[in-house]
Amino acid sequence: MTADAFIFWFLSLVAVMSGLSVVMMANPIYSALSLAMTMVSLAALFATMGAYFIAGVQVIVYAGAVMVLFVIVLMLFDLREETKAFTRGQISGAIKLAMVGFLAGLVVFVLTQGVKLMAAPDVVDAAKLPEDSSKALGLILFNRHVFGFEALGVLLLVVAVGTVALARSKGGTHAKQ
Amino acid sequence: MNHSLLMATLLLSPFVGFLINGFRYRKNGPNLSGWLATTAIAISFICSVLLVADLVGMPVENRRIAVSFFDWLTVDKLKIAAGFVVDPISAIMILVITGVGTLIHLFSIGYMHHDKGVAKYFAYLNLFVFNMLILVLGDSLLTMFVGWEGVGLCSYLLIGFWFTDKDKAAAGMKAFITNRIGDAAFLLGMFLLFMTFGTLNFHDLNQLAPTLPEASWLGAATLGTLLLFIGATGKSAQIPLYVWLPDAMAGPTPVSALIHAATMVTAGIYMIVRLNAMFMAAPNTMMVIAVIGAATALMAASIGMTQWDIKKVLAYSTVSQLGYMFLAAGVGAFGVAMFHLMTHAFFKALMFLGSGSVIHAMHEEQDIRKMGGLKKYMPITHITFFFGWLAIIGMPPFAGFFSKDEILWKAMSSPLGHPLLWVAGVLGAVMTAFYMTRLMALTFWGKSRVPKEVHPHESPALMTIPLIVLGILSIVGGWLGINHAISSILPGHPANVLEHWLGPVLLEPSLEGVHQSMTMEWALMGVSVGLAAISAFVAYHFYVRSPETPQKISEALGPVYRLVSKKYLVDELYAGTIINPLVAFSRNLWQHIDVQVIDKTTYLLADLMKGGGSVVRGLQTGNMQQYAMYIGLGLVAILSFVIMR
Amino acid sequence: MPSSEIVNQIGLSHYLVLSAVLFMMGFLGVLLRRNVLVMMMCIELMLNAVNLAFIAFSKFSGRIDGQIMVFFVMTIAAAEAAVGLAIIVSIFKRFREVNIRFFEHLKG
Amino acid sequence: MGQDIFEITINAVKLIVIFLLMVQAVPILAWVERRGSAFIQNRLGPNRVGPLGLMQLLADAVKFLNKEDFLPRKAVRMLFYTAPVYALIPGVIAYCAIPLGTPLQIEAFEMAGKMWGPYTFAMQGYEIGVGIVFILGVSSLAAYTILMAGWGSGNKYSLMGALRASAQIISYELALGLSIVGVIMLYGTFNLTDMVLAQQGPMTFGFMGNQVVVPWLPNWGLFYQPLGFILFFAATFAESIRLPFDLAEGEAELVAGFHTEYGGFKMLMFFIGEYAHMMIAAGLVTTFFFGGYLVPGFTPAEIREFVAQNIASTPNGASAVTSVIHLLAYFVKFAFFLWFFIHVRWTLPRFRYDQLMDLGWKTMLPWALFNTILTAVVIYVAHNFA
Repeated sequence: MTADAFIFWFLSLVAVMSGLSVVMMANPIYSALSLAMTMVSLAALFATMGAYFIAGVQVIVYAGAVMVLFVIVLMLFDLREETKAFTRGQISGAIKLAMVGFLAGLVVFVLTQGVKLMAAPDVVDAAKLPEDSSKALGLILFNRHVFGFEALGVLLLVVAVGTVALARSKGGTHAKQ
Repeated sequence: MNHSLLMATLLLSPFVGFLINGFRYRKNGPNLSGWLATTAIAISFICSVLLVADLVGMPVENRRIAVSFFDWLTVDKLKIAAGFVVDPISAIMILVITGVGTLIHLFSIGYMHHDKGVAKYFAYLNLFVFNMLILVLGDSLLTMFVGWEGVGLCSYLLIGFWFTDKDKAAAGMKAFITNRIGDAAFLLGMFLLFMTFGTLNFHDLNQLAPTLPEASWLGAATLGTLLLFIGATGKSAQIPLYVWLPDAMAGPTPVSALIHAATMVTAGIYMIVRLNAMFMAAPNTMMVIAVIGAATALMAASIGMTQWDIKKVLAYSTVSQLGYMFLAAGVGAFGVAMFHLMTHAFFKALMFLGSGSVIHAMHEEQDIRKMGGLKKYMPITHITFFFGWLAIIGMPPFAGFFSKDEILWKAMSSPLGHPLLWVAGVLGAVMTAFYMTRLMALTFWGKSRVPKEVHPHESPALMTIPLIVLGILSIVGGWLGINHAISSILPGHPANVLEHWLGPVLLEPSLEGVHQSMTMEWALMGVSVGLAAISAFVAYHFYVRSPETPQKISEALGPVYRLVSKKYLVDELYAGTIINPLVAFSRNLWQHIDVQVIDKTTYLLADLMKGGGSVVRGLQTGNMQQYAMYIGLGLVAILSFVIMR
Repeated sequence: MPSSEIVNQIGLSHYLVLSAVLFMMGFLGVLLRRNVLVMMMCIELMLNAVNLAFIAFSKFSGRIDGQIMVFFVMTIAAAEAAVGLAIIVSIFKRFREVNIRFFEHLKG
Repeated sequence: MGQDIFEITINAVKLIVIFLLMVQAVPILAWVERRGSAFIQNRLGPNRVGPLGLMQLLADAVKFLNKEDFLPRKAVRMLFYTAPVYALIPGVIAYCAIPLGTPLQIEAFEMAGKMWGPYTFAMQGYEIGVGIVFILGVSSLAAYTILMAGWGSGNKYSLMGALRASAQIISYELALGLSIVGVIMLYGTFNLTDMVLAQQGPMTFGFMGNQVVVPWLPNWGLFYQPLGFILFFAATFAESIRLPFDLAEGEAELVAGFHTEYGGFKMLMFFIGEYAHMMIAAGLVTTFFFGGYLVPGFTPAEIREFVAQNIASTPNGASAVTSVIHLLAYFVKFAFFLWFFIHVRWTLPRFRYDQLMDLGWKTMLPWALFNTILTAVVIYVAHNFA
């Protein structure tokens, strides 16, 4: 069991367990926190794959801001233990479960078989990617994908304005009178 | 004056009169619209007189004024121009139409004075005259057909003038539909003629008509002319399609006078005279025409004797006189038919207007049983009516005698004629004399049966002047066509003006082979006049001296009398055989096919759509998780498909 | 013990399988959970799984584009979360409860 | 983690020492704060227990230990109890990433019959390639402790306090991050050690092609990034919810903010967490702008060579002494900033919440952006018009 393998298996176990608890937890706050946990573990996984900047961003942006947003909203709603966490309808539930299971099986089957073709060259290429790929990311992001970057800026602006308008529209402390 | 200008004013002045009255029919008062319409027709009368004067001046062989305004229709071989022709035949017609028309317009100013829609009435009258002129002046069958239809329309409008009254509206509808049936046959005839002869122009048709008469019934000329004749029976109210004329009396009396006595009904005869060469080429059709003419004369006269409504009696008399004209045309005496047409126009218009003034005086009372002894109250109407009566029963000096006797003589003597036809003619004449005298007796002579509250008075000057003019015409009219026999005994041997006028234009059966003995003519004339005089006296005796005798006779005859008085139940016959089955057939056609078959299928389609819609609607629950599940299922399906392949 | 090669040799397929598993869990959460907020979170989880796959591909195929895509996905996810939460807040104000049933009122 | 047992143990021991150092530092800092604030307010402060009141904090610790462990009725048990524990973790993890001194080189030596190869021990918790990103990430997780504590204690006011504090942290994280961007552009690396080494010797920088040397100034980041320094320093105050940004637990309005319901040892944990954040802030400031563990004006090589001549001749001894010297240098700067942090609390009035937010979003953020752009332009001009 090499160190890397151990790290990978440990982190993926954490990710899977917290992912499961996101779905299974009755109390939404716990599921939110477990989701934060998943994100941090994923960030660690990213770090193992050399994407340090993305890992940092993941933690700062995703775990640090988006999840905090969720937690704030949850706390504002003061949602406690949910008695009926899952939607009604046994049959539809069963169908959904079966469907997702089958889908997962299919995808995994495809991945394990198909990717084998991909697997071969990866060992060779691994070296090509620099140990810390943040610099490469920055270069390409601001050269080839600068338009995308600006578009994202605009998108975020639009979202900010939209969210404020939406939140203020109906009732509440800052509602338009 | 150049002819096209004259022709244009002749045609357009009634049309302009129609437009003015038509568009201002609410605003124009009775006097304004009346005098406007009358002047319009008077202008046409003047133009036609000028045209005829020019015509007379022309050399005999090509007496023909043809004017063409614009090319109306040019389709492949068919080239129709809006061409109008005045030749000896149409000259008589336009003079009669505009002349009598003007008098009738004058009369109706007085007669229709109290009516609400007077302007509308005069607009229709003007439109009618305009269409009649087109019919008469048209140089091709198609232009004539335009007038033919226009006239039909106007007769419908005028008969149903007081359309608020259901029966009058129904009468208008009946007239229009029966005419339409006739027109259909007319159209078929036109198609057939065009197909075989390639043209519809009268002049060309007469040239192209086969010289040797066709023997078979299915020859082009015979069949074509037969169909045209059926059209004519519709318009001129002969045996199969005459039912609309008696009901047409529902219209105002001047209308009956103008349309149902003088002009429209004569259109059929004019058409036959126009295409005389074509008809001569079809002896079978001529025989049919003669027989139907005689039969109609007899039948109508018999019904006439049993009618109590003054206008109904006159209507049946018109039908029978038209029968005489067809009889004349049938035996090839086209000239005499035109002559009788002219004289009939005068005295029948006179009698209709006379009855109009009587009705006007009796405050819309039309039943002669409630009249009698009006001589004292309405002297002018009585005298003019008296002259008309003498004319119609055929007393020698009057117009009727000359034209009717000529017809009877031609029926006997013409190569196409037949003694039987003459017998029918004489019988008709006897009956005509009887019912006309009966009418005169019951309305003017004898005791007055006028109900107390009614005070008959003489009509105003406006109405009596036309009566007087027509009275003079019905006396003088006859002298235009004195035949040889009579002219030989008269001082100065006056020539047969009409004979010379129409002769060159008409193709009459050649008389070489037939021996025309004068004595025979005189004998027949004596017989017919004598019989007519006797029946007149009998009728006088019945209805003036002893009014109860006709009562006894009618009971004695019993069923026969009732049958005749019910117009031989012809209306009921038609209703039973044609109308009711047709209506029944169309009703169940509607009931079963339309409702059951067509509607049901469309509803089926609609239901299918709705059903399909509701099935799909089930998917739209709004539950987002269900949508997510469908996405998942779709994904699974695609993936498994991709993998399995 | 599973064959040593699979356990020790961490290849692309390992990451992809992990991402698939996480994705399916998120999808299941979306399908089953009644609380809309948790559904939103499950969507975030699915997006994270996708990010993982991107990074894995970027590492194992030696091209940097994967990471750029992650960058974009993250921004979009943040934007989506913000708007989603705004909607949920307005729904909460209206119905005092936040579960999927009330979103049916938005049905056309 | 290290090739063999020896290295791993040394690293483990290093981690524990740093952790204990931090935890022990807290009482001292508390003492300094209480004495300092007392002197500012013209009073003596604690001087009964032990010489100059040093033992006062020990007494407080004992007091906190035996306070009643109280759970509010509407509290969410799990969150209420985990919040204080979680308060400490991000602080410690972040601090270990800050380089405290020059790495210690140990020659290969023989012990217990086995040859132990040469080692170099970095004078910091662990060597992280992307130092700054790591520290920022970890510190942004601090918001969770506040929210958990606030909502966990079931008290409406504490929830209000928690929401305000977390909003404040997130907003100022933005300003913090952007102000650091200037520094990153300057040194061109995320790694903290490289940044420190880049600040060696006298102030030298290439400008318009020629090398300019300013002998009398140390080569500190402060002089290259003055605006960056101001922004960063102000933002750290907000990050650690220290006055003048401590509105979250402003006594007048929200009693003690998110940790109102906490007493006893749990309160102590929060206290330590707060001080840990302060230490990280001080450490980062020294590393970015004041040359980290460098002795101003001298490069580590010079010092090592000086030590080798006259203090300790053996290589191990020399690197040990240089490490100690650099450790001391770092410690002086670090202590100074801590002192500064504490005494700012008693000098500046508290911001109102909307002023706080406006300051964060409407002044610091624009200035940070301006600073970033300015640095970019200057660097571009300096390099390209050589």
